[in-house]
Amino acid sequence: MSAVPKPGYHFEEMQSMLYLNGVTKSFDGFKAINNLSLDIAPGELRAIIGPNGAGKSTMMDIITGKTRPDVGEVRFRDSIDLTRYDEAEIANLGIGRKFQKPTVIESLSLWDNLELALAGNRSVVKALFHKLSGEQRDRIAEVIELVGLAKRAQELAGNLSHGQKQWLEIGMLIMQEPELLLVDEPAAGMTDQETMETAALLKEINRDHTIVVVEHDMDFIKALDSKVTVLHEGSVLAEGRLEVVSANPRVIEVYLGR
Amino acid sequence: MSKFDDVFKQSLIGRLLQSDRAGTWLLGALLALAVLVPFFNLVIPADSFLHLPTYLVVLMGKYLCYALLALALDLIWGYCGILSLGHGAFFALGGYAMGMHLMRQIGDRGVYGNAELPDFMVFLNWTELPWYWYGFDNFFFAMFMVALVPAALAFVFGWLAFRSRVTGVYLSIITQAMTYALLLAFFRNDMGFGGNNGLTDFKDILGFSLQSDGTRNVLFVLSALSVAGAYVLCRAIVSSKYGRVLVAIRDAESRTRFMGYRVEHFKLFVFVVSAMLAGIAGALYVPQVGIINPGEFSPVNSIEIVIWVAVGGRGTLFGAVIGAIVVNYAKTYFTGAFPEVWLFMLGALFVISTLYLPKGIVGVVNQYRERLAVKNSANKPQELSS
Amino acid sequence: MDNAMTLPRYIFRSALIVLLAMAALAQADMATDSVVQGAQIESADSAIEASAEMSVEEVFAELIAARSTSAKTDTIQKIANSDFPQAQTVLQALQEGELYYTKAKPPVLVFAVNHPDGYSISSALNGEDLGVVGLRDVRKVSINNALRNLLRGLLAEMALRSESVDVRLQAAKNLIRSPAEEYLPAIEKAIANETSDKVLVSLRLAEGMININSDEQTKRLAAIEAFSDTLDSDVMSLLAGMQIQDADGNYQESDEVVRLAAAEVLRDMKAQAQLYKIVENTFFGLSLGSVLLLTAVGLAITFGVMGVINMAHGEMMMLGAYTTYVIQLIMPNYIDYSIIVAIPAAFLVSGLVGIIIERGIIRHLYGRPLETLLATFGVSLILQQAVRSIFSPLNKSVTAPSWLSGSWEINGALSLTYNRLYIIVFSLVVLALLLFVLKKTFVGLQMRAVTQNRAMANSMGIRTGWVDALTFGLGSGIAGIAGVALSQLTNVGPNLGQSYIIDSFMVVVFGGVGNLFGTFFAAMSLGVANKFLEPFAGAVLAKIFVLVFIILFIQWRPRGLFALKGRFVED
Amino acid sequence: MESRKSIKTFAKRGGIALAAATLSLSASIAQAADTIKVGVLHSLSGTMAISETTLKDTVLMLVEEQNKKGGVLGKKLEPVVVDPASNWPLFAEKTKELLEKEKVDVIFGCWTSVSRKSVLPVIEELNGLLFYPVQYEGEESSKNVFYTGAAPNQQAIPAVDYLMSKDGGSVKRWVLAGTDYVYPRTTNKILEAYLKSKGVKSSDIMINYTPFGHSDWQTIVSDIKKFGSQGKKTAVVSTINGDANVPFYKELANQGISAGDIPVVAFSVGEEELSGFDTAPLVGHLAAWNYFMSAPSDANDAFIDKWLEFIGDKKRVTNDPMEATYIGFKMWVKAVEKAGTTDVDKVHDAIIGISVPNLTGGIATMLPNHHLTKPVLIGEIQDNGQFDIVWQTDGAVPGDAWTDFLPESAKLEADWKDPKIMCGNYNTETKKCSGQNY
Repeated sequence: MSAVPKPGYHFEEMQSMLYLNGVTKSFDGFKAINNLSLDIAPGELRAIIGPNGAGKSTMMDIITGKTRPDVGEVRFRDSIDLTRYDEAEIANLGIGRKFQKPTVIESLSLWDNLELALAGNRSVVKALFHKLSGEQRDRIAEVIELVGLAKRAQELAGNLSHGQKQWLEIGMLIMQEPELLLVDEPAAGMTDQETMETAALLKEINRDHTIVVVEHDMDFIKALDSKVTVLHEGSVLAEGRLEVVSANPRVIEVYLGR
Repeated sequence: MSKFDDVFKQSLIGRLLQSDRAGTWLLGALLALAVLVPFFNLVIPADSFLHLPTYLVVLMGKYLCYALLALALDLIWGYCGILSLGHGAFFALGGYAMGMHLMRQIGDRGVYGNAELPDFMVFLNWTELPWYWYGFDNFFFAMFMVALVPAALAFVFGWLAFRSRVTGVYLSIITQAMTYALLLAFFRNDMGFGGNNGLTDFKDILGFSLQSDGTRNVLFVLSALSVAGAYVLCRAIVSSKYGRVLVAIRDAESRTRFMGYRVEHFKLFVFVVSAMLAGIAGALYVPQVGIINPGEFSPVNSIEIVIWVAVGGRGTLFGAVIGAIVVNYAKTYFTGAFPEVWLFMLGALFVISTLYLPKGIVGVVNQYRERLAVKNSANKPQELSS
Repeated sequence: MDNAMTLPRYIFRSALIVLLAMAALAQADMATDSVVQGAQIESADSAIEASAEMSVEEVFAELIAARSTSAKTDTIQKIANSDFPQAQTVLQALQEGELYYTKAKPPVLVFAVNHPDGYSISSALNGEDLGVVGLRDVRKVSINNALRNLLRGLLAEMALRSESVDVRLQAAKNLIRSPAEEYLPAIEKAIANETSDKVLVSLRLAEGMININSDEQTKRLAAIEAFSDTLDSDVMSLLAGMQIQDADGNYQESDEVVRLAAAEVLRDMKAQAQLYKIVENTFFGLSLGSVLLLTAVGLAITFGVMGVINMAHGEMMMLGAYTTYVIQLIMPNYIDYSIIVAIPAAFLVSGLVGIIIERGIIRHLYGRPLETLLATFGVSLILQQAVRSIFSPLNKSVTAPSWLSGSWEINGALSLTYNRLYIIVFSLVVLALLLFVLKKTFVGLQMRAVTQNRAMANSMGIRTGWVDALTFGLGSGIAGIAGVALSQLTNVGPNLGQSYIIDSFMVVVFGGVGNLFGTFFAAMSLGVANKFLEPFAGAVLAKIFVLVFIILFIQWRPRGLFALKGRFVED
Repeated sequence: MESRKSIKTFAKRGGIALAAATLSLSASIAQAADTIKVGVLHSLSGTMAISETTLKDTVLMLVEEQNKKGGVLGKKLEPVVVDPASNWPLFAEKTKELLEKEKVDVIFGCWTSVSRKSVLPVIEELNGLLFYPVQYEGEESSKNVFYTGAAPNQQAIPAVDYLMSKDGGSVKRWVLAGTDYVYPRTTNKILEAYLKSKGVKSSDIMINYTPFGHSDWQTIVSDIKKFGSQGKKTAVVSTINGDANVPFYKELANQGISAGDIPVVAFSVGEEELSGFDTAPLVGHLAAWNYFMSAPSDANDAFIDKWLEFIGDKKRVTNDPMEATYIGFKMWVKAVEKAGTTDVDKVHDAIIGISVPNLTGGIATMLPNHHLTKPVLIGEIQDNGQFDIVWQTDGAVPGDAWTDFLPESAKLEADWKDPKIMCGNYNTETKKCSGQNY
């Protein structure tokens, strides 16, 4: 595991939770990310929108260590250079990621899914002789309540509906107790009603987590009522409150216009 | 009574088997065999029709070794999604370690009466024992090597492969390359492992003649107990949190990474454990069949192991054991009964089982049991509590 | 795939062109039009004084009676030196093992050629047809290698008078290999009025091979002089022989001057030979590579493109090989063309079987690649047993068409065998065709569409099921074609597939699954690597090294040589 | 309630399993029959099926013929065919099955040395009887095995003698090419020692080993070509096994090496293998066997006719291992009749010294070392897939279990008749048998 000490939430000493500067990544000549800069303040809830291929997922990949940028710096909590770590380390540093298409461990029960996500030592030996403590149980119960799946705790995750999987995955993120959550299109394939519930859920979580949400769904963004960044062709096109951004002619042209 | 009963229930095995009917069956059967087979073979007089001929003892012993091997594979394939097409290599290495010990046991009773060198070295004009044969005259060293050699290979191989995230077919194919390379290497007489003939003409182990029925039965019992032990071990592993991490890796590897688990470490550990089990299986196998040769490395053998597991039912442990025994029994029976056309039947068996029993034999049984359960639950629900 | 392709395509094209050129050259070299000789030699004055005191019948009787090698030797000499009209044909027949004698009393010398129910025989005296006899009704006039060499010389001497340049050339070459004093006059006469330079060179060598043993130093030095511009292995062998020292240090060649002269010539012969050795090795490597390519390219479709771990791939090749065998059975009199017919036939047979397998089994297993492994493994067992039951477990003999046998002698040190040459070209042609089908045809388009996004393709109204079957059929069919090529190199038997399946998988994986150019480069590089390792490491170790190399390479490039790049790979 | 249940079910299930096991086992017990059972242990599938299937048919033919004559000791012979599937451990398993379950009185089987080696412990423990019909590397003589194929001194050494002779082309330089397994290794060791004893310099011997089924011979053949062009007559002694031969000869032909230039004498290429070749380019290459289909003898003609009729295919051929099987079978029948029983020990004592006519017009005698006396024939390959016998030893050569050309085994001798020795590996120096029971 990484040597970096796990901090409490001393937001005030920290300028930015996540800081991207001049990041570029290209695949076979095609620039997925082009000189992208982004600054997420501690405790912030940030929505990122942009048409397909704007580089949203690639950005996520870079932050979580799945992809290395060609150039540019990616800093976590001011000091930590994320490009030097891999997924597992970054996760342990306190960055949780929810995938675009919900990925839960289908052949395990909801409870097990959450238990695996439960923050704590990730070593092989610990896993072999692991026993749940009382408060850990409570914690799991609490979260499963939070995502509203308590009744189905013992069912296989595979049996959940699309939307429920999304929630379970969010629940798993919370179990990891990250400081920063990257949430990729949580509302995809949800009914309007589910979408609203999800928005509420995220705002709830935002109380003590920093969150970056990527989403197309405008109603959802509205519901979040947060600062919005518009990506286009791998770089920031506009940034600000939704109403401001949506007034921006370029934005309208490349995105909202469609 | 009930006091002892509680003790049993508290014991690790008891706890493990609570939720594992099949496991209880299996262990019961294995222990029963461990008692009965020697009884029917040694105690019952040879002329009685209840007498169990020795060749069947050996045959069943062999099946159990295969069962152990299948168990080892199911642990990594069924629960961690690592499809090794080279598991025969670990089996063979364990076998060779044991074979080398048995070879040294022959001592000066070889045809050339050379105390130092095995016969095949003598008539190929080897003058002295190669260094890697040192120590194998010591039983405990040899047993140590039985587990260590496969483990070491698995560690190096796994460390490389998992670190650089070689997965899926790529992994399968390079495991195949591994066993193929070893096959070619062991075929070379210059390697000093007896080339194509391998190691054979074994005499005795720890002073007991390998030909005697007594030794045969002991080996059989050992095999049965090893399978039982291995089963309990694997069950313990897969029902721990670690086991669930394995499943997580199998179902959603990158998710598991993003949860902060060092996937490569988890894979490596289980891979090494599995290799050790395979090695032990090989070590038990050799004294019972009386020969170990490079043929065991052949990729086809490794593929067959996969087939045993698939036929039995992947990811159930129990199924691996069933599959190994069923397929090998089928093989023994067909090759005897229909020598001309048995390959048709075996081939058909594989095709059909993949098409119609995707979950293997165990899967079918479970479906049947579920249907039964549903029916029962209608009239007497309390039965289900067990 | 496309963006990683431009360079490979360029190299591949140029390689193809070069090889085609080589092949063309080979052809040209073979078909030298025969220069008709100016001065015809009338047989009368060339014929050496015949030992006319014996009649043909007597000599033939003597030949039949002769048992020991020496006895046979001088009877043969008699025939050769006689002016019997039959002399040449009889010796020819003897050389080719077609000279038999009947069990009748007295036995009759006959020519016998194979026939379904034994031999059809004709009199050696007057060539009259004596009908067909059983296998054991006639006995062969047996000869051994010593006699074969003698006959080669005698016949060559006669052949020197032939009209055709090729025949004369062959004769001269044969004389080089079995030199003997008594041919000298004939050779010198031939040199005197030979018109073709190629023949002349060989004749001079032949002359040299004889003169080298004369007792006049000048002649011998002249001979060595004649050797200076050849790399002929027999000449080298002879010169090397001179240099050999016996136990107490004196050389085989007593004459110091001659020996040194020989040593000189030998030295730069060897130097050149070294050079050609490298060329040869590369050729060997490429040809091994092309075999790998052929065996792998079909798998690159079924496994690489469709993701079916196709353990029955080897058996598809086996079917192709057996098809070749069957075709030859059907058209025994047109062996030379049978291969041409076999190629499409094999493609159809294997392709059809492939389609059946796909429709019957694999169709139900998409998305479960590992299950396909088990099912196809079962299929491979069934197919093996099937051919075993139909054709018996014995290997079948597939005759090599004449245009595929022999080798293209560039010079004494370097000669490229035709079958290898053709297989290299053939493998490249197959690859090219395959690429054309996949890239340029509508079917190919559909295939790629389906393999890349099944759902999308489906919604666009492509009949995915049909396309799957076709794709698998294509892959299998190509495996069948590979089988035709293999039938020219190795056993046609039930185990044929087994021995190639693993290598094929290695090649595909090494090259990068789903990328035909990867397969191409993997095959060629592995082939060449193997061949350059072999001289030092030996065949077995070389193979092991290559395998280990692949394992390590995959660590470095987990998706092979030409992995599909981009973020879509992961998903 | 729960707690009691667990152990109960445990016991209960154990019990049931126990019962099931008992039944399944006691079911499979064989009962004796009033026929004489003949076990046939040849691979019918896998890599060795190519060679071994024929021998299975041969045994079946001989059994059928014997039964027409009224069987042996008034009993009919009953063949029991099993398929060890070219899988060596399976050979041991099947032997156990034949001896313990089927209770056969004799086994004809095995081809490869390794299969014989894996059968050996079993057949000795259960005191069975195996007739092994294939030429092999020697260095063995088991009480329970009779070796009706050639020992090295009955094949390799005479072949070399021939090549050294004037008729053979007085060869001075030798390539010993073989597949890398025990038979070629041993044979080549023996030949190397023998050649050196004949004054051949080691610089004139090239030894090369290749893996099983080696298919790419380009490099090796071109090396042979180079080795052959050093001014001395060169020959290749090939112990290349089965599948590797076709590509080897094809490569020879394609690189223009004719029998005239560098003859190849093979010990594993017989009529059967040739039937899988395109023989045209091989004409003149040699093979050394103790039998050729072309051998001019009435016994042979009769045998061939019987075979062709039995197999119902005019194109099939006969070969040396078939003759060895034939001799072995005849000897066993004769011995059983002499002993008046199929009891292994009695048959064993009876069979030593028994003579039966072989198919090449000579007599084969079973020696006390369980090997045969055999003539050695050198044949040249003909374009019709037959061999033309160009040389043969005058009289039969006695098979030697322990070669005299390897220091360690020169000391040993096998004698199962002489009561003072009565073992397979009597050390003439220490004057005793080694611990090995064979």
